Formats: sequence, structure tokens, C-alpha cells
Amino acid sequence: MHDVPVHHHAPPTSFLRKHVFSLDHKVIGKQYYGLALIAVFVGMILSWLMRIHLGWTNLAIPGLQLLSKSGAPGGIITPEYYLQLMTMHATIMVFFVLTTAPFAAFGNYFLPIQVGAEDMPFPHFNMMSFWVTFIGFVVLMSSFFVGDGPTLGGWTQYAPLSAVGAVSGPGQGTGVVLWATAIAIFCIGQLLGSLNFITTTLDMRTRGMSMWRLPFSAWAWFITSIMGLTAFAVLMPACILLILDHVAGTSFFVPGNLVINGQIQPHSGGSTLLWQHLFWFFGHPEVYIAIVPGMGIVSHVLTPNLRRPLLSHRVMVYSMGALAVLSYMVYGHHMFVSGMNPVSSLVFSFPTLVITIPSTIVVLIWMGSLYGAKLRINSPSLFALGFISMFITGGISGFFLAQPSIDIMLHATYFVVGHFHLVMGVAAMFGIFAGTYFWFPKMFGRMMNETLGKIHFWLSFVGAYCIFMPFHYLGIAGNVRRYPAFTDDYLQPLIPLHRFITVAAVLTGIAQFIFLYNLVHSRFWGKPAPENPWEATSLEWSTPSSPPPFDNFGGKLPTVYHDPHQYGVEGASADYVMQTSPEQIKSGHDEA
Amino acid sequence: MSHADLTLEGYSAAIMPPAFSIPAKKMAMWLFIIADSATFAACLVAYGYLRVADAHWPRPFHSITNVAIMTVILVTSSLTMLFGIDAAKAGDKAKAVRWTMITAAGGILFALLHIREWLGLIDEGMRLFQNPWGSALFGASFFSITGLHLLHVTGGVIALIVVGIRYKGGRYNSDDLEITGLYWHFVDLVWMFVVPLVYLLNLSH
Amino acid sequence: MATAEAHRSSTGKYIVVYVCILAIAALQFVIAYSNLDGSQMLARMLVLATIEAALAVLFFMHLWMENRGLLWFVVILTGFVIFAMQYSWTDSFRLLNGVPWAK
Amino acid sequence: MAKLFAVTILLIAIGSAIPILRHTWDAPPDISTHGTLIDEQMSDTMVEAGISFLVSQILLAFFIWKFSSSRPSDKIKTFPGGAKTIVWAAFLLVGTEVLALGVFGVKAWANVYLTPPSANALPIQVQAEQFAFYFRYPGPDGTFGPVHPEMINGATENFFGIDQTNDADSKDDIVTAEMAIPVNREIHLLMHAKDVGHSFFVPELRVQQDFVPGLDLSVHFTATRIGRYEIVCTQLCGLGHYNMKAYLSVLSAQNYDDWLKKQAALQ
Repeated sequence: MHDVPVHHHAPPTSFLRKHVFSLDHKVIGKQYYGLALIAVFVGMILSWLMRIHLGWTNLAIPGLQLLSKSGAPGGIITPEYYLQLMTMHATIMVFFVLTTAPFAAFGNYFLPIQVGAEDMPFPHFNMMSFWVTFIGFVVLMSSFFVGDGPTLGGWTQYAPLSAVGAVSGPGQGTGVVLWATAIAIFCIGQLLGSLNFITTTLDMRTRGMSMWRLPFSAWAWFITSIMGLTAFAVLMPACILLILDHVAGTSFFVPGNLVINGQIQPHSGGSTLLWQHLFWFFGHPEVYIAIVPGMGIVSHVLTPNLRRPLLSHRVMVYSMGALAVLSYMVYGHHMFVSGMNPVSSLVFSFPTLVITIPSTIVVLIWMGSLYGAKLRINSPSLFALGFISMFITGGISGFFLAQPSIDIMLHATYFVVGHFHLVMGVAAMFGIFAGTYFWFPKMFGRMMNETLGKIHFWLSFVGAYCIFMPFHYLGIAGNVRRYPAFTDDYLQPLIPLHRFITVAAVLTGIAQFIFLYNLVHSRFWGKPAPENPWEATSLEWSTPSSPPPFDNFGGKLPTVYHDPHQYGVEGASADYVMQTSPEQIKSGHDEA
Repeated sequence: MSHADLTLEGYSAAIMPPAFSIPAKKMAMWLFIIADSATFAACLVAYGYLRVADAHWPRPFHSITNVAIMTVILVTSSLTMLFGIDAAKAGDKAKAVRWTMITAAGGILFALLHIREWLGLIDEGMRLFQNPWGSALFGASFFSITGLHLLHVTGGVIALIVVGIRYKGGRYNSDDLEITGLYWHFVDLVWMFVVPLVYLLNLSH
Repeated sequence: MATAEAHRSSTGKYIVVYVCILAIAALQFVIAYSNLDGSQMLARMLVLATIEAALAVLFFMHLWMENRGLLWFVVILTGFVIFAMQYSWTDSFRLLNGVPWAK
Repeated sequence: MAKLFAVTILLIAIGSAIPILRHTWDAPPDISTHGTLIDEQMSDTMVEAGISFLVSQILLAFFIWKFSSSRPSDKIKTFPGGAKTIVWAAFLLVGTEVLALGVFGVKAWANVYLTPPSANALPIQVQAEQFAFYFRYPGPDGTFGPVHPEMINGATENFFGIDQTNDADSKDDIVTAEMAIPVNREIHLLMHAKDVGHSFFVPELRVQQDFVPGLDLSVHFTATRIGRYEIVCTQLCGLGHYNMKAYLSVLSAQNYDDWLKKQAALQ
């Protein structure tokens, strides 16, 4: 190997620098992962509470009164507490799980390694990015314990419900301010992270690592960070304006002459649609911020398990790029019946439908690459294949929601809930799981338990379909979302279906504890991992040890000779050729 | 020397040349500028949206003198920043520091004039939530947009002074000065949009 | 790194750009006192501000002298994002006519 | 394992399609004139989405089944035509299919939102508040009186803030908590939000429109079947959101007139 030695900082020795305020991207990645893990279990338990309430409205949940005496007297969830739990579930999941885990956690850990760098260019920013995000999480969680609880306005916080203050409901005073503060802080964290990701990809690539030699996951993180850079930069001022409406008496999002609780509100001149425009301008890219890293991880996990490269590296990357571009042009499809100009609805409808094309290309590339492959079945590949199945199912319900005319029937029903849970919730979670099982050996030097992994997969896969497929039927029947109880006559026949979903959700949730057990157990007592357990080619499998040393490559930077996914290469000495292998090969499969 | 320093000094034997042939720090500043433009654009779009929707938007500004002086000061400080960077590139450290400090002084002057203007408006009864001339949103949008800009100016002045001193002490080099300059020019650039949109369109006739 | 000589000549260029920017700014102030209606004035203001900003970006911030790739990256990304934000205007105009019954 | 996985995907795909094919949980039957277009659009989309869903899931299952059991000596094969075929297929098949849906969908949307109500449509005002709907009928003079927000008072049941002593137009206005409309007569529904955002959703009527505070919108529709239906709120409006509803009675012309007279007497 023709590795070039570089001088490097000595690894830190103090506990604080090593584990808490670490500048090492690997530690920061693990910290993000830990945060996401805590957040996802909190979010999941909140969803349990909601589901149980929806199935059996008057069932007392023992101990819940300890969390909120007024919200759950005697353990029975009140309607407003249901909405507060729902808002927190959504906020936690969207921001602190689906953004942090696939993007910030894995991206931090593996992006620098995959481009062949010692670290990110701005380790201090990186550390700040995590701790700022952490503070955001703490601020958000604190709203459970402050005043009359967290906000009940939904994660979209539509004004004026969110902007007029405590008069509009429990948690709408302090709760909203804390919510908006947490999100604004979160935005700063992700901006810092995005800055680092982009500069890492552009400027830190090791010798021979051209842009087209970056693996899919690195490309996905790169594209995601460009979206993050601009989307979070818009949400932040929007949140600040919302806070101003609360604490400084401005009326950016509140029109005049509102009579709430018998009092005319002092606000005037603002616009509720303005909040929706600003929020969704961030909100739609956010959906892709959650899912594009998943697509990258799945491609990255699939290739070693297919023992062949995907049909086309470039088409895949261009498709992800196209999704990123389109994500800014379609945000209005969240607002078809919200009172937006009806002509705009049509204008937004077409780019939304066009999104089908890159999405289809991505799926077909995966499927076409499955054709004639030598598929290996293991926990990561199962989750990656599960991702594809979920992504197809969730994506196809987008056909309906992209059309304003059909949206008249389906807007704000469980159809929407089913759609986004499958496509950006469960699919993204499957991406996270695939990444976890795949990279765990590299991150901790130990293998995760395969049997438990497979059990976890089966329960999650079947469970997720049992939960979210019926959501579509509920939606078609007109079941409105964000209802803590179903009092309408026409919803009565649907309650048995809700109970079925609740049972499925509780069981699927329990299955996640298998994953948690597997994670913790394998961390300490797992089988020691071989150097390259998946016989993969990208740079993270060329580090001298697992986990990689402080400077990733042991004082030397690797040199890259090949495209990232060289499997089943004809005439090569083995079935696969590492990116760092100087072996001359005939690049057979990839046009890149 | 860390990996990051390698990219900064264009030491390219071990790594690929940076994508746009600029050091990582400069790239980061450009990325920050892109993000910040999105932030300001969102604020200005929000302001425009609310202003258009109100047929009786107040136009209370009588005089352009103050804002004209502020504009000249800010644009001039951009020019002095450039002189400082040029001197630094040419190796004339003392001159570079001098020009940087003059730039910072321009920033401080701008901020002081701005605060004086704010105090004047507050004196006339303008608040975030009300003003004597009409739509309450006038004060809200004026204070939040110019406030955000003022925050940027303040941050910029602090950055200029810190970087200037550290450059003098040898901890930072001319590139760092140039990157700080990029930020300073951006603050200037935002002002170029704030002036016509927030001030000139609200001028009383 | 450019030489000192190159910088001496760039000083002249900076001053030219500086004067141009101030001249355009002055033009804006003049327009502000004209009797144009709102949208006409706004259009002129925005065009002039964009020219000013372009001058600042290209010459003060040296984007013109950088790698062309950076120019395209910055201009296309920023331009696209800001452009994509402009969807909301139609709703703003609708607010003028859609006044609540109360008024 | 792979074969089991393939079978699972297959079973899930087929199992998911059965309730749709058997119409186990269907949208309530349409009672509006404009709803036919929406329903047609819905069923066209369902056919296309259903076919895409089944084909792709079955293909995924089939590939997983077929290509998971190769021996080490096997050579990998490439999908015929490679990525190029896929890109063309995506553009031509899916792209045109979905865009066609979009184009046809314009008609259904325009029919509701881009055509003005006819001149003789019956105007009815609806005001949404936390957590109730109130309706106002113009009375014999056919005009609504102005609304004074400061006069809104729940205790005196002046939900709209009508000044019935001074405003001539308001004197004969009829305010109700339940909505009644004559069958086969176009309704022009004028929507106003008193406090926060709400929505007006009648699944049978194929109408869903948010109330936007500060922006008074309107929708128009014609109901074709006599009956009693529920109006529900779909825009999160606070703690009582789930309980915010009203009834819509579609009555024969005669019954509607009687109802209106009865309501007028109650004012």
C-alpha cells in the first residue's frame, strides 16, 4: 500500500474529552446514536399510550397519573393529554430520531471514514452540533414537566392555535415556547452538522477518492446535508417568529378579530397561511432528510449482500439528487385543502407526481440488481429488503395524496398517517436497523446476535404491516386523524380495526426490546467481529481495527483505487476488491 | 498538524484536491452564507407577504439621511476590509491589522447609529407589538429583520476584533482574515436588500 | 497566493466596484422619492439590489476569481432555494380580498 | 429463510389487497353532484396503485426467492438492458401513468374549486369555533348582516356577533347549530373561523375545506340524497377537536322550508 503518513493529534486522555465533549467524530456519532435510541424508545412508548387510548378509551394505564396528574387522572388519558402525547411523539420521532439516527449518527461515524479522512474538518463544530441537539432534546422533554404540559398543537404547530398562547388550550403557552425553542436549537445543531458533512465530502477525500468513488451512503449523507443546510435555515427564523408571537406580542401568524374563550385577541394583521408556507418549506425537505440517508444506507448494505454492484451508481445518485431538488418544489401538497390558493394546489400537484419517477428508478435499480445476484440473507440484508418493501408500499399511497382532488377525501385522515409512517417512519427505521446490524461490528468490534436480529426483523416486518396497512383502510373510510376518541357515528364500525392495530402496535413495540437487548448484550458479550464480516469493499472495512483507532487509519491515510462497490469482478483474485486494493481489475459492472 | 490543516494548506499528496480549490474553512463560510441567505430570505419573504396583504401598511420614515449614512459606512467598511485582506496577502501585517480594526470601527459606528435610530423609533412609540402609524406588524417586522441584521453586525465586529488580534499574534493567517472578510461582506450584502425593502419602500412622501 | 503587485491593481478595481455600489444605492434613494406605484418601485428596487449584491459577491467576496464550480454551486443553490420560497405570494394577495366578514 | 421471506411478502401483498377488493372499509356513498369525478379519480388511482403495488411486491418476493440460493460458483447475471432500461421504464410507464392521473385529476379539482357557484346558489354562512359549528341563513331578505366580533357572546347565544337591533340586514338572519339544506339545490357555503383553524368535512358530500382565520373562503356543492350526515372537524383545533361536529340534514324542498320557518320562529 502506498499510504501517506500524516501527523495527527494525540488521542485525548481525560474522561471529559474522551467520552463527553469529545471531538472525535466516532464518539459524536455514537452519542447521536445514543440520543436517537433514547428518543425512539420515548417516542415509541408515547405511541403505545396513544394506541391503547384509541383502542380502549377508558382504560386506566397504571402509573400514568404520576407523569401528569391533570393529563391522566387515575391513569386515564384526557383528550388534551392525548394530543400532547401525540405532538411529542411526532416531534421526537421526526426530529430526534429520523433526522439524528440515519443522518447525524451514522453520518458522523462513517462519512469521514468512508471518504478516507482522519476526522471532520471542524471537530469543535461537530461537538457543538451534538450538544446543541442534546440541549434541544432536553428543552423539548422539559415541557412534560413545566406548566400545563407540552403543546397539543401537533408537530406542524398550525397557527393561530400555536401562536395565541395559553388561551387556546393546555400547553399552548409555555409548551409551545419550549417546543419552538427546542426546534430552533435543533436547527442550529443540524446546520453545524450539515456544514461539517458537506466540507468533509468536498474537501477531505483521501487520495484517489473522486466524488464518483464515494459509496452510496456517503452520497446520501452529502445530498441530505445540502438539504439540511437550507431547510433548517428556514425553520429556525419561523420558530423565532412564533416565539415572538408568544412572548413579545407580535402577530406574524395571527390575524385580527379572533375571539377565543370569549375574548377578542389583541393580535392583528398576521397570516396563518404564512406559518404553513414557512413550515412546509422546511417540512417537505425534512421528509427527504429522513429518508434519503436510509436509501443510501440500504444501497450500501445491499451491495455486499448481493455480491454485485447495483446496476448503476450514477443513476442512483442522480435519483437521490432529483429527490432533493423536487423536495423544495412540492411542499404545497401538504396544504391542498388548507385554504391555499386552489390554483397553487394544481401547481404543486405536478412536481409531487413527478417525484414518483426518481423514486421508481431507485426502487427498480434495487430490484434490477437483485436479478441475477447472489443474495445473502442476514439481519442487515433482511432489513434492507424490508426497507424496499415498505418504501414501495408507502410510496404508492403517495399516488393518491399527490392529487388535490383525491386529497379532498383523504386529507387529515389515517390514510395520510399510514402513508408517512410507512414511507418515512418505518422505512427509515428499517434503514437505521439495517445500518445498525451492518455497522455494529465496526463500531464496537463485536457481532450482533444473528438469531435475535432475525426474530427482531420478522416481528418488526409483519408487525409494521399489521399496524400501518389498516391505517389506509381507516383513511379511505374517512377516519380523521388526531382524534383522541371516536364519537362520530360513522367511525363506530372502525373501532375494532383500531383495536387490532393497537394490539399489533404493542406487540411490535415489545419486539423492539429484543433489539435493545441485542444491542446492549452484543456490545459487551458479543462474538468478536472479524475484520471484514460482510466482505465489503468500502473504506470503513480498511481501518486497522474495529472500532477504528482515534485517527481512523492508524496514522496513514489510505489510497483509493476502485469504485466503491466492486463485487463479483471477473478476473480478480477474490469475489470482491477492496477500494484500497491496488490490484488491477477490469471494471466490469459500473460505468462510474 | 491535523488532517484539516492539510486541506487548509493545500497539501494534496495525501488527499484529493478540494472540490472547489478552496480550503475547507472558506468552503464552510460559503456554506454558512448560503444557509444564512435562506434565513434572511425567509424573513424578507415573510415581511413582504404580510406587507402585501395589508392595504394600509404604514410608511412612517421621513428622512433617509440616517439610513444613507449607515449604508455608506457599511459599504465603506467592506472596502476597508478588502484593503486589510490585500495587505495581509502582501505580508504587511501592521497595515492589515490597522485596516481590520478600521473595519471593525465602521461596524461599531454602524451599530451605534442603528441603535440610535431604534431608540428614536421606540421614543416615537414603536414597539414589537404596536406602533403609532398603523399595522402592528410594521414594528414587528422592522425590529426582527433589522434586529437579525444588527445581530450579524455585532457578531461580525466581535469576529473582526478577535481574528484581527489573533492574526496580529500569529495564531491566524491571512486566509482566516479573508474568511472573516467574506462574512463581513455578506452582512453588507444583506443590508443592500434590507435598505430598499424595509426602509425605502416605507418612506412617507 | 497572488503577488503584492497584483493587489495594488486590485485596489483600483475595488474602488470602482465600491463607487458603483454606492451609485446604485443612491439611485435607489432617488427612486424612493419618485411617484411610482408600489409594485413598480419594488421591482426596480429589487433589480438594483440584486445588481449591488452581485457586484459584492463577485468582486468583494472574490467569487469571480474563484473556481467557476464554486460560483455555480453558490449561485444555483442559493438562487434555487430563494426562488422556491416564492410560491406563497398568491396567498398574500388573496388576503387583500378575502377580508373577514367582520371588516 | 429467503423463501420464507418471499412468501411473507407475497402473503402481505395479497392480504393487503383483499379488503380493498372486497370494499370492506369503503368510503361512504357519494351524495353530491361533484363527487362522481372525485370517486372516479379515486378508483382509477386505486387501480393503478394497486397494480403497481402488487406487481412490485410480487417481483420483489420472486427475486428474493430466486436469487438467494445461488452457489459460490455461479456467475452473477445482469438485468437485461441494465440501468438504461429501468430509467426508460420509469419515465415512460410510471411517469406517463402518474402524470395522466394528475391531468385527469385537474378536472375533478377544477370542478370544485375553480368554477364559481351559480347565481341562484343558496348562501349559507358557517362559523367554526372551538368546538362547534354554527350556521347562519340570510332569512327572507337574502342578505347577511355584518358581523361584530366584539359582540360575540356565547351566554346570550350571539355566536356570530350580530347586532339585531341596529342592523337591518341582520334582523331576519337565522342562526342554527345544525345545518339543513334542500336537496338538489346548489349551496354556497361561506366559511369563517372565529378563533383558530378548523375544517369542514362531510365524507358523504366529498367536501373538505379548512377554515382559515383571517381569510373567508367558500365552497359550493349540491347534495342529491335526502338524509342526515355528520360534519366533522379535521384540522386540529384544540382539546375538544374530536368532539367538534354538527349534523347536516339534507331535506326535501318542502321540509327545508318548514325547517327554516321553525328555526326563524325560535330566534
